[in-house]
Amino acid sequence: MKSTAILGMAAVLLSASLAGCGSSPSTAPSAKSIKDITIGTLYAKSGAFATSSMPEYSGLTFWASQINKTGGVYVKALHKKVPVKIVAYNDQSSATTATTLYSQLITVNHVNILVADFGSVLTSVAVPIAQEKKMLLFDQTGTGASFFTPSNPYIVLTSLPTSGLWPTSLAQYLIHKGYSRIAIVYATNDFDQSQDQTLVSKLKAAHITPVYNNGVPTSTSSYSVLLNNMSHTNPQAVIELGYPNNDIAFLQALKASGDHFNMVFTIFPGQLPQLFVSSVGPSSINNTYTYPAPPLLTFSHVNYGLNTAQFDLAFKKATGQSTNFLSIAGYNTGLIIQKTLSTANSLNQLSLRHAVSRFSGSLSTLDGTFKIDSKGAQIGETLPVGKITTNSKGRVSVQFVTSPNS
Amino acid sequence: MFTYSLVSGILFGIFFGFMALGLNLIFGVMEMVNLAHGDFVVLGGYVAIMALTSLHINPVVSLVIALVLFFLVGLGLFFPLIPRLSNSRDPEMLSLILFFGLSQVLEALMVIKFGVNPESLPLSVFGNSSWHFLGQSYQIAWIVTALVSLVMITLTYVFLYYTSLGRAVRAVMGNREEALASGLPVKRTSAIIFAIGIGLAAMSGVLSPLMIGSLDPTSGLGLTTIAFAIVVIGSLGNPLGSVVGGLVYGVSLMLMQTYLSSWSVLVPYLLLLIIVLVKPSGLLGKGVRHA
Amino acid sequence: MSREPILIFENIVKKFGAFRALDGVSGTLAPGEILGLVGPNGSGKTTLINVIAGLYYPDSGGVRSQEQDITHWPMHKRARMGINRTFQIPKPFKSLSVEENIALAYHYGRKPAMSPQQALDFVGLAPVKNQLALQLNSSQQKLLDLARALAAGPRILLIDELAAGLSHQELQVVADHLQALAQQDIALIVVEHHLGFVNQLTERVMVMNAGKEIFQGSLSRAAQDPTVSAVYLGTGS
Amino acid sequence: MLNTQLVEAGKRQRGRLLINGVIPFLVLVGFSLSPFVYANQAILFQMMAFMALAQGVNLLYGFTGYLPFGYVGFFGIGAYGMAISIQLLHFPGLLAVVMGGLLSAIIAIIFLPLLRLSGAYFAISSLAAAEVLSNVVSNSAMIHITNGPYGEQLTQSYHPVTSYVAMVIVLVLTTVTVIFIRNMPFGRALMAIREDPVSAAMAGIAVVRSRSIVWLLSALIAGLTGAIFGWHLSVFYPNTVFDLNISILAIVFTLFGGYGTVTGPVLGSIVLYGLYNAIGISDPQYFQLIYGLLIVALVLFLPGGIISLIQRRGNYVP
Repeated sequence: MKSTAILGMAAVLLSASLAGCGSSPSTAPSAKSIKDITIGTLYAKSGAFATSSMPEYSGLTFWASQINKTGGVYVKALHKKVPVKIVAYNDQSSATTATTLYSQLITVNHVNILVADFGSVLTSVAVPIAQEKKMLLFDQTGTGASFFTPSNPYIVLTSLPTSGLWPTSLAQYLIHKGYSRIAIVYATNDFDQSQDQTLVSKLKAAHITPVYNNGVPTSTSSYSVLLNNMSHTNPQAVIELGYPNNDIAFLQALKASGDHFNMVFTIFPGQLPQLFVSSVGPSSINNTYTYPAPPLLTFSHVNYGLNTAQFDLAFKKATGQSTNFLSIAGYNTGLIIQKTLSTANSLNQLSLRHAVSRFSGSLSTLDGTFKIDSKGAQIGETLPVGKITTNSKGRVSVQFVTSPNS
Repeated sequence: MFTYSLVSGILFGIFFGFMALGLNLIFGVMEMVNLAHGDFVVLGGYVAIMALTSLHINPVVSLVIALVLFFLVGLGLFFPLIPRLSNSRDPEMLSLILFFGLSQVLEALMVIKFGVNPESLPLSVFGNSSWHFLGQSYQIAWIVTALVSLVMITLTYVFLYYTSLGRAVRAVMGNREEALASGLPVKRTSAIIFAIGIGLAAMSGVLSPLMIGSLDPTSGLGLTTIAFAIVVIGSLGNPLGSVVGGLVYGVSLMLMQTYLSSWSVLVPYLLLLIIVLVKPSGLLGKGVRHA
Repeated sequence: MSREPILIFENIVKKFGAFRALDGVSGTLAPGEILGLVGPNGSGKTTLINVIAGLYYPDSGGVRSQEQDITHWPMHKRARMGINRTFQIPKPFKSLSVEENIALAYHYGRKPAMSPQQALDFVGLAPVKNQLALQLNSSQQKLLDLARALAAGPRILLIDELAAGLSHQELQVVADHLQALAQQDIALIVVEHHLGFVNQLTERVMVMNAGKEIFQGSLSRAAQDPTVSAVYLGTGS
Repeated sequence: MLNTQLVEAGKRQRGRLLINGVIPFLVLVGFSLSPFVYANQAILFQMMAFMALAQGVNLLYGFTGYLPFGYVGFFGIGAYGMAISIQLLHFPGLLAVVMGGLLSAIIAIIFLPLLRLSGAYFAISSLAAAEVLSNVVSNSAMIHITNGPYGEQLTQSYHPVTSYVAMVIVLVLTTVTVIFIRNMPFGRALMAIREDPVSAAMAGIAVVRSRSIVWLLSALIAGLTGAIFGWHLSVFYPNTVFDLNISILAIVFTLFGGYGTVTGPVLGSIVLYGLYNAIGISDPQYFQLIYGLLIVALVLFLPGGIISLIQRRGNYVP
């Protein structure tokens, strides 16, 4: 019976391919026998989030190599320093793939610490898995407000405030300047649309109705006609809320159109200035406004880890890459983990979470003050508004128009 | 606002008509849908971007480079793949799958070679002047693109209607069996048209960053769908049909961006579905099943 | 011919764009009757068959059979009421075996009908019944079309150019077969180029030209008809 | 003589049924037991989901010749139908999954006219239809129903074990359905339609109705799979469940294994999804390159997939 042979072959292949997927399970090692602290995370080497995910991952691995040079991270539960090992997989910006990989990190690799990939989309699938497997998720930049619920203690946002809070200072500034004609175009995704909602409601509270407020698909790459439509409303301020690709396309179209407005605002030049300088040229972001993030935003008072200038130097030396916000965010995640391990009395995930709450508010890193609320969402860091100045060589500097410490 | 949308819709439309031209020719002559069409467009875009950034070659020159280079690529792909397919039992379906595979291969190669970040050409590549028309000003890059597109569409038209090779092509488009029976060199004609189709796709790709903003390795499939919609809206095998299809697409897109911006991404898909479902007889031709 | 007709088609008009493939054709067919449909290429013979079988719906005019207006019935419903056909270019299910081809029609077609084995024996394909249809030569494929139609239990059988490519001996066999079918009260319309073959089968013919019927009656009288000889016999075979 | 033949044929038939029965049994046992030996349920779960989708593609393409590039549209609608049932109607998870499947079938009824198209027209139009669905679901105009771009959070209904079991059941049912269709006259009729719709109609087969049944069935399979998939994730954005790569992988798995059989999609999903997890994770572009080349090679040399290597010598493969 040839066919039974085929079926047998199929069965063998099934088991073989499963075996290929990972080793057989073993029980989680007890705290005493731990030789190293494994940190499991994902990065996106391709796809929509690669631009942001890769530097963030570099920041985290940079932190790990730094700490391993000093003999490892101090783990209070073990009363000793233990080397850090990063276990990481490429999720290709696909949330579907990320699901299997988060699960792999928890169930097969049995990592001690779970760190999410960049952004809300890739973080989202980790939230229920982490909660179900009772693993504390170190969420670096997944700012979706819905991740944070009182019933879920297994998440901590390390870097940014939830996206709905971002436009607070922007709205303040617009109202303060007395702009009454404001045009907003936003990409219709979670991240940008929630900002648009906040911004519009804050403006409405000050009796300002935007003269133009339209959503465009996130895949939009040509803004010329949209820009022309906006300029017909004679706006004083033009706000574009998008992902980096949207901001680039928007600024390109703006440059080509020759239009001029009192104020132009985009989100990502403040986080990824080098990307914008190389893709749209220094002149197109000159005099525009943004949310300046570290390293454009530096904090004078740093009580934990490297400060911005030190990080800039050391990171460049170690990786050859220049610093941007996301590499700082990745490094900052490492610092939070470091502090957590040195505070927690055991490696139990809930006691890690309690440790985070204990030092919340007292930690100041190059990313600002680390402070979370009871749901694990970040409230310490805020995003000020700044005006970008570039010189012809591509050096970017920022002049704050709202207080960075508000 | 309406004038600006309309005029830029027309400029876009002419370009998209050109972008769809290669797909149209190959479909018309060989009854095969080149699902990798959009990937060749993207490759043309990368040729222009690389030529400009590393060799400082103006896109106008890249137009010629892309056409010639990908004409040769087309020839190189034709002989190992297509004759074998034409002899198979279901050439239409198998070619669709084959080109789908080719499209995946090209996308993977582009990711390996160029990375995943979107790349673009500066809109000021043809200078910073602009064209004033009916009280609005339009970017010179758009005007150049539309003009080049018009010239290429016209040349293709002249080729098809006023050269002997072109007449052979039209004979094959009309009826492949009869053309074979009457001793026309169908295989050679198909090879040349295939190569021209790929070459034109890459050539339109050179200009594409100026019209659609930026390109990345995954842009191909979307462009193929747009091109297919345009070909279906216009008529098979007729370069002027591509212009009609392109204009319908371009103007609809721009009006949608102006009046219902959050739905604008649906334009090519809705146009395609409306055409194939509501008016299948007139514009669909071979696509209708008899059963 | 006093029997009730089993098929009536009236004033059939079928246009393809501006071209009128059928331009008002009418006729009737009684059970057991064989009607020869002749005419030059492009005169509309196959189009008429297609309208009767339901591949095309006419732009105007109607088709009736067994007390029903079937003008807009889908093909499979007609097949199930007993209208079946063969094709000019045979259309077997190529990747199925000869037997499976016929068995399908037997399963889904009208009852009573010839069993697959009877149909195979009738057309003489029994020796190759386990071969795939694509392995048959083209005249075998035509016979397969016929066997498949028979297994679907036809009362009206439309035969589209069965003779082309058959040898003289094969022709004789086929003609005998078709006459045997007529004996069983099946009504046949036989589209044919080969007038000798038509002559063997039937006396009653309908001659078409440019989408119109130009003659209806016996074949021998058709030969003497001036219009027919001008457009068809004069220029045709 | 005839009698012995019939007996022989009867034996053969029973033998074939037995072999056919082995496949869903292996699937059932394999996926029920493997969580006990292999801890990463998520990989097992997704392999099942892709296997079910590949069978859905197999039904449609293998038996009717329609290649659905937009198959993911039904998957996404299933996930959203499930989510809406939970969020707005407060249905329990399993009932919500059924609702997802049904919604998907309803959408399939709306898109029935697509079956008037053939070949590339159908393939690309189905892609367009999926894009339309995805964009309608994610548009802010739908925010009160689908939560628009914000996606769905069903953490209150998250239940990985139940959803895993549900996926096993749907996969087994799907496999059994394909076996039934393949071995019933209906399956033969579908192949006849695929070969030649006109002849099929003349054989008395209701062409439009048969195709429509398969279309609805395959939409139901994708809808149920999408619904369970969404339930298993419990947090998803429109892009997650309308990701075109889901269609592409399901099609590739089917073509690779061999369409028109029961074993082909099973084998294709196991081998290629396994390969994907072995090499795809670290260097996904190489995986894409490999399967792209595989498809080109298959079309040129082995259009029936790897199964046809075995069928070629006249062997019966379920």
